[in-house]
This record gives sequence, structure tokens and C-alpha cells, in this order.
Amino acid sequence: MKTGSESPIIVLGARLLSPFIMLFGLYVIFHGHYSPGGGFQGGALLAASVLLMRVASGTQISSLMVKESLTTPLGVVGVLIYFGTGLLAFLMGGDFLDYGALPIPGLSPEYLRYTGILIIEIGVGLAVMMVMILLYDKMATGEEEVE
Amino acid sequence: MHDFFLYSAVVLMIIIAIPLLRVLKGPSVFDRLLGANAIATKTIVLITLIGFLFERVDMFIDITLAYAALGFISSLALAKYITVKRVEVDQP
Amino acid sequence: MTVDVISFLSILFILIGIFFMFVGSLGVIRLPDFYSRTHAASKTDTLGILLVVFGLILFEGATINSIKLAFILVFIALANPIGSHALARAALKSGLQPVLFRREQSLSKDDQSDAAERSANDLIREK
Amino acid sequence: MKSYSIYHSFVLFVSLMFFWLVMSGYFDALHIGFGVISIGTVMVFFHSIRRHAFFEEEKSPLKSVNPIRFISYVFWVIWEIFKSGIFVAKVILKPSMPIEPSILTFKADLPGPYAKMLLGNSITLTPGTLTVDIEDDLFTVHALSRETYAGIIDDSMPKKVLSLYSDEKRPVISDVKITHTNL
Repeated sequence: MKTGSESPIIVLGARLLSPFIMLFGLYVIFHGHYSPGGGFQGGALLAASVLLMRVASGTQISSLMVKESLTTPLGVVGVLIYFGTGLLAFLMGGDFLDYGALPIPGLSPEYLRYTGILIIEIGVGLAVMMVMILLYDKMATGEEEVE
Repeated sequence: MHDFFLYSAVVLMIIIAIPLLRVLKGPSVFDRLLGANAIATKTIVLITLIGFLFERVDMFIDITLAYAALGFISSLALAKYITVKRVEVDQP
Repeated sequence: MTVDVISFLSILFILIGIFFMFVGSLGVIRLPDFYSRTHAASKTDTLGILLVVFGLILFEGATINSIKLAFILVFIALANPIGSHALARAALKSGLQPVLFRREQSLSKDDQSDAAERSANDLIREK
Repeated sequence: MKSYSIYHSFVLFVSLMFFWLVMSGYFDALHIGFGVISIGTVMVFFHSIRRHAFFEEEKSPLKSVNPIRFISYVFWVIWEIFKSGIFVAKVILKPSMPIEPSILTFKADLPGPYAKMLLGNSITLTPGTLTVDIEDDLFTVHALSRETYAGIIDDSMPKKVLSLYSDEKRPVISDVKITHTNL
């Protein structure tokens, strides 16, 4: 655990700011239809908060936060949430991604659409976040193999 | 007040263009990065001013915060990348 | 345009802030080496941005947007020094030497010159 | 591994909740529920990072700080931001540019990395000085001119940071080395 070479200003500053950036990303996802943003932008911000910890403290320590082996499966889960919601609406007799046809009981069509968009955006956000972290990890480790 | 925001945004754009000279000229990589960083921090204010111009402050503040966070992280990441790679810096 | 006290104050703050940002831009061009340019980018720019955003808060008044603007204020005040520290540290680690020189008038009556003869070169090589 | 206190988690939760409520602007049950879910996600993600001690002898940053002195310290730092901006602006605007850059290194004996971070950031924010590196106890500072590092080498600013943590009066910095020239 070689952390002595890191400057405390960078590491502790990153740890102070990173939770707020992550919460801001979640805010962008959850408020996608009142303000600009949505799944993709929120996912980019979520990934940014994880990458801030990776950049500041090294991959070894920050893999405590998101394990490298988890990025691909969680990204796949994100895509499956998106695709599954669309396919479910298709199977229930609507079009693909027709939120009105989702089989959630006790909701008016307006709220059904709202819920559908929210589920889709969570899926997109998860996929974008995990793929971005995956790209960073691949780039970081590929560099070590060359040397 | 609308006119004032408009003119200050225009002046700010001219001010933002000045460090671009350093980005183009800069003898070392770090000078270029510093110029880019100076542009990024000033752009934060520019976006907020545009928000006041369009009277959609709430929307533009979200954009500003996202821009500020991403700019900060990218400047840290570039600094880290250059340290690790030990890029040859040519002395001025 | 009705000029009341609050808008006058906010215009004043924004103008002073833009002036400081202009000086920061000028410093990035004018100063002789990377480390002194970092001073211009970190300090003058931070002050300029803080003043402009404070002026906007004054103009906006006591709404929820003002608190959001205050978040920008806090974020800039925290992140800007950290960013310039990271950049300067990266430069020192990869061996960029600061340009150090003495003014002519202080060269003759320099009392602590012997203690200060370690060059920046040695400083970097130690690491 | 260190364990963090419930107090620390509570402070984090309250500040995150404040951030969420201000950003959201909707105060109905649905959006506050989203907020609670989001903050839960954030705290799960940061659980093991917060348990991890990056530095030896890392202390909880909040409990050991004297709160009244910390508030006065924050106001002092804001005042210093003003002074330093005006100082650097004056230097840049003078046609002769009266700068005399020098590098100084010193060892600082401070309790824990948070104190070092505070000292480093306050050096960066005070007029004409910039923290370039912190390696264990060794600070490397770039100063723009001779007058600017007076506040550091006469030990007044490091003592201010130490007084946030404890009441003892002792010299903080040692082994000051000043480099004026690289010839």
C-alpha cells in the first residue's frame, strides 16, 4: 500500500468532493425531465466521481469503491434494464418502449410513462457509468503491460 | 440589466480568448495545460451569465456545476497522466 | 433601467470580477515561467470568479437559485487551488525547472545568499 | 482500516441531504424519497473508501477541530483570497513586473494529514505563495517575491493551523531552505 507519495491535498480534496459529484449525477438522472440531462449525462457524472477517486488515489485503493471485475456485469445489467423494459412493453401488446403498455398495476397512464422513463434512464445511467469506468481501467492497465 | 449581462458576456468571451495564445505558444506541455485550465474556469462564469441572459438560471446552473466538476476532474487526470508518463519537457 | 442600490452593487461586483479575470488572463501571457503563471491562474482567476458569482447572487436575491450559485462559489474556492496544486506538482515531478532570478538591487546586499545556494536542480534530483 | 464514527456519517448525510434539497427544489414526498434512495446509494459506494485510511495516524477531520476557531479561520482565508488576488494583480499590471521567484522547502510538524491539507491550501490562497508538493512532512513552496513568504518562515501561519487542533504552543516548521537562484 504505497500511499506516501500522494499529496494529501489531492487525495483528501478528492474524497471531500467526490460524494457530492456522485449525488449530483443521481440528481441529473432523477430530474431528467424537468432540467437538461438524463441517463447519459447523469451516468457520465457518476463515472466522473468514481474516476476522481481512481485518479487521485490510484486504481488499487479505489477498486474498493467499484471493483474492476464488476464493471462489465453491471454494465450488462444496465443495458438489460433498458432492453427488458422495452421488450416487456412490446410483449404486453404495445410498441417497443411504449411506456403506456407496461404492466404496473395501480398507476394512471401519466405516472406509468413517468415510471417507464425513470426506469429506462436508470438503466442507461448504469450502463454509461460502468462502460466509462471499464474504459479507464483498460487504458490504465494496458499501459502497465507495455512497460 | 439584460443589456449589462449581454455586454459583460461579450467582454468575457474576449477575455477567455487571451489564454488561448498561451495554449498555442506555451513552451512546455504544462503551460498549454495551464492555459486550457484558465479557459475552463472562466467558461463557468460565462455559462452562468448566459443563464441570466436567457432567464433560465436554474437550468444553466445545473450545466455549470456539471461543467465545473468535469473540468476539475479532467485537469486532475491530465496532471496525473503526465506525471506517470514522465513526458519530456523542453525548457523555455 | 431603474438603478437601485442592489443592482448597482451587483454591477460593481461583476465589473470588478471581470477586471480581475482580465488581469489573470494577462498574467498567464505575461509572466515569465510556468510556476509564476500558475499564481496568476490560481489566485487572480479565483478572486475574479468569486466576485462575479457573488454579484450574481446579489442580483438574484434570496431565492433557491442563490443557494445553487453559492454551491458554485464553494466548489470554485475548493477546486481551483487543488487543481493548480496538482498541475504544479506534476510539473515538478516531471522535472520542469522554475526560473529563479534575483533583482539587481538586491544582489549586492544579500545577507542569506550562502544558505540559499542550493539550486532547484538539486531540489528535484533529491526526490 | 479505520472505523468512522456515527457522528461523521450523520454529518455527511445531513450535508448531502441539504445539497439534494437545494438542487431538487421539489419538496414533496416523492422527490425527497428519491433523495433518500440516492444518498443511500452514495453512502454504499463510499463505505469502504471512507473506512480506508490513506495515511497513517489519520484522524477524523471534524471531531478534533476547534469549531469556533475554524469559523474564524474560514473568514481569515476569505480575507486572504482577497489580498492575494489584489497582490498578484498589482504584480501583473506593473510594467516592470517586480517578481523575484524563489523556492522554499521546510518540514512541518502537524497532527495528521488534514492539518497538512489545511496548511497547504492556506499557503496556496495567501498572497504570492503556491504549494507545489507535500511529501510526508516536507513542504515545497513556490514564492513570487521576498515579502510573500515572510508569513511562513516566521511561523505565524503554521501556528494558526496548529491552533485549530490543539492549544499547545510550539514551533511547527523547521529546516527552512530557500533557493533564490538556479545558477
